[in-house]
Amino acid sequence: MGADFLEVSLNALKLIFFFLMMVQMVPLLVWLERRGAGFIQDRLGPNRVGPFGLTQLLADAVKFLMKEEFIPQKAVKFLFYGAPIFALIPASLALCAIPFGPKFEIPAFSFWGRHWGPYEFILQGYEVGVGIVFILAAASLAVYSILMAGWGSGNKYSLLGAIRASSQIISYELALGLTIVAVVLIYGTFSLNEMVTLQRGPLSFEFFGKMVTIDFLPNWGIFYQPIGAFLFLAASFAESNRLPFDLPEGEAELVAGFHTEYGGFKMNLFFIGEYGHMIVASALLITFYFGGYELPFLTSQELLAIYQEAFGVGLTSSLLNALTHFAVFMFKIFIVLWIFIHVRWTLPRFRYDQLMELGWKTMLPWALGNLLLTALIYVASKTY
Amino acid sequence: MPLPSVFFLAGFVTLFGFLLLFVASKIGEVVRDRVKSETYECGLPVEEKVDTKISIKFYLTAILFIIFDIEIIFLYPWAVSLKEFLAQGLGWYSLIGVGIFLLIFIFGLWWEIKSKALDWE
Amino acid sequence: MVEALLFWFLALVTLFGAVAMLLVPNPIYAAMSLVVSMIGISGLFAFLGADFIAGVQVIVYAGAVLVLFVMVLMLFDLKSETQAFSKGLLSRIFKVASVGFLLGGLIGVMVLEFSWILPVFMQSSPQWTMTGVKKMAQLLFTEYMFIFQILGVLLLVVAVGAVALARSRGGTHERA
Amino acid sequence: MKGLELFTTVTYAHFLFLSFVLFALGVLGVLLRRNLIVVMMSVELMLNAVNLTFITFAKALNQLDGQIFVFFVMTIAAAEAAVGLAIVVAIFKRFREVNIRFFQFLKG
Repeated sequence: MGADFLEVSLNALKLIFFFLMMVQMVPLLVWLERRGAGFIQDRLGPNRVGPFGLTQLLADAVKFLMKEEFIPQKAVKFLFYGAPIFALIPASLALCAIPFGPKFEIPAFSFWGRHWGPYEFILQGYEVGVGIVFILAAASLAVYSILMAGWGSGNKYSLLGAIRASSQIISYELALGLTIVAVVLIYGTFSLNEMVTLQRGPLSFEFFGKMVTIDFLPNWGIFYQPIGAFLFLAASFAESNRLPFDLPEGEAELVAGFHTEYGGFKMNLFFIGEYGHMIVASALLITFYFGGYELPFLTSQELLAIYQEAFGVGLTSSLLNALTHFAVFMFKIFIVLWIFIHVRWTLPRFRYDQLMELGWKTMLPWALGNLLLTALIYVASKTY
Repeated sequence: MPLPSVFFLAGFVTLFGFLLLFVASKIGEVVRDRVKSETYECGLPVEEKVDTKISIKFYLTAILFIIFDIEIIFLYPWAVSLKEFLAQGLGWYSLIGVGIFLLIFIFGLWWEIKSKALDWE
Repeated sequence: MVEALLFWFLALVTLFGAVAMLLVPNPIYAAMSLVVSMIGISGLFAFLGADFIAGVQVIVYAGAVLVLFVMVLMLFDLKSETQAFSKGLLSRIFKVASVGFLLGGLIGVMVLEFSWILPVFMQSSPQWTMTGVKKMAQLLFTEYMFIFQILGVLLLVVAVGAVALARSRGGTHERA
Repeated sequence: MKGLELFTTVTYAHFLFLSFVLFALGVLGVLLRRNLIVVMMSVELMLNAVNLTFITFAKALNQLDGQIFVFFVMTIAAAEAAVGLAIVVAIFKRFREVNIRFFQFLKG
């Protein structure tokens, strides 16, 4: 985690910061979702508590805390309490492996009669060499919290909802995996940081021995993988159990799916996990297809040079650079999250057989075709 | 892989969730009630069934998922090193090799669709 | 020192999962403890510098195979088992003793062969692992290409066979 | 600190020892448990112990063949789990339980 005490503790604080950021984004998203629903359905949404109803979130949190803690008779206590806690882990582990900004440097300084060497921090929980594989591995653990909740509640609706949810998640994981293979093929790396680096500058690629450069477009993945980007978005809707794929909690059939028996803060933890998956999915979409934290026409090095001209070389400029890119990344994420919300209030829910058919008979073949096409064009254009 | 960081984060998250649940359980007032702690059945009396029948389809889906998942995972090392294969002049060779593998994959998928193993009625 | 701590932590997690799987009567809990063990083993793989394999370990075992186990167990609804362990004190002692004998033999061989007692250091630089994956791919798609193809055929056969088996005539569930 | 060296330095022997213990636990699971699914899980544990040995030797000998073999072993293990569980479900449908007692019905 680091060479000396300061680095270790700063890295630990960074991890905690990213986790708490995810937790804090959830009430904001809930507010956005409710206001958005109001906007889409031509009504007001929460607007009483505080300006624009923003402090509604605080009131909700307090309400969740004050709720009675109860456990149904039939529930298995360990699993019933373990599931909501475990629901937080996959999303937060995955989120911390996504780069939120470029490196920033703290130059060497002396303090307390000790010399503290120069540090280099990256705006990311931890840098994983095989980033995508790590994220896929962390995300594949999400099924367990659902199964634990469904089984631990001792309720047949919960169990049915859990089995539906896990079936759905694993079905769409295939299409997701195949689109990610195509992404990996384009970039030739597993590391998300390298992917972001590769998307810098204007769109330019080697096509049958000629270098093609298009100046008015950024070098983003979406121009290489348009079908893949769409498939990825659709599959991530299903992975995070959002409408139109929220069959696990189809009220008409299953009450509330695997969290039928949950209430109060336990429910809230599930909520955080679910929204966390949404955030991870949008961050991944941005990183794969929309240039990550980079600005479209200004690379992070150029921006750093501009800052260094204004503020001189040192901590200020590199920190400002990192924070600017952090803000850019968050802005991009919020656009994608708005798509999630907009789709939720626009499209109706599928039927379960339609859902599975879409996953296996439409998305999987399309993802396969996309991969084959990508590989063929790639190899052909590089050899001839 | 930065294992210490990963485990630190996992530990912190677990602790965070546990503490929140603990605090919530201390703050909220508790009124015990026999009916309240019954299994939720939309207000109807709880009906005990010997076994809840779950369609065999779910389990078939999981089996097929395992098989296709493995096949997809085999593609990752190839995809990541396609550039190196191209640099060595092995581009078409590796593409054809993987293409045969993918053809077997597609044949399997086609068979599953044709044999109605993936149909939900 | 940190490495040693990490190793012992991972080893304890893995062993805890394995022992719990062996001793817990409820099969669902056994499957969950095996998940813990798998995650521990994947951590050990990462410790040994095989990051990609570690990820695949979690994706395949914890994310796919054991999900299937847990789902099937839920399908059966085996809340508690009447008899989790095999009967007969004498045969049990005999079984444990023979396994102990096997383990003792293995360790004895290892202790006699001193050359493996070399310190191992954790590989954490991302560069090493990326090239590791690429080197592995080089081997896999040249030297082991045939095995790779054969595995594709095997998986096809398994897919067909599993579907056929799942649809075979049975008692409780209707024919699909 | 001389006596504590076993705990403070990690050697390849540690990994091999751990994998032996895991393998032995898997064998014990196969021998002692009666639930077919738990028996299969024990087999998975044994395969994993072997995988750990493979990775250890791959690192010790600085050869990647071991990692590739782990890949293959994982594939075989997944295939085995898929078919094995299909058989277990078939047994469950027939006998309403998944106990190794089932084997007594296999006598001709």
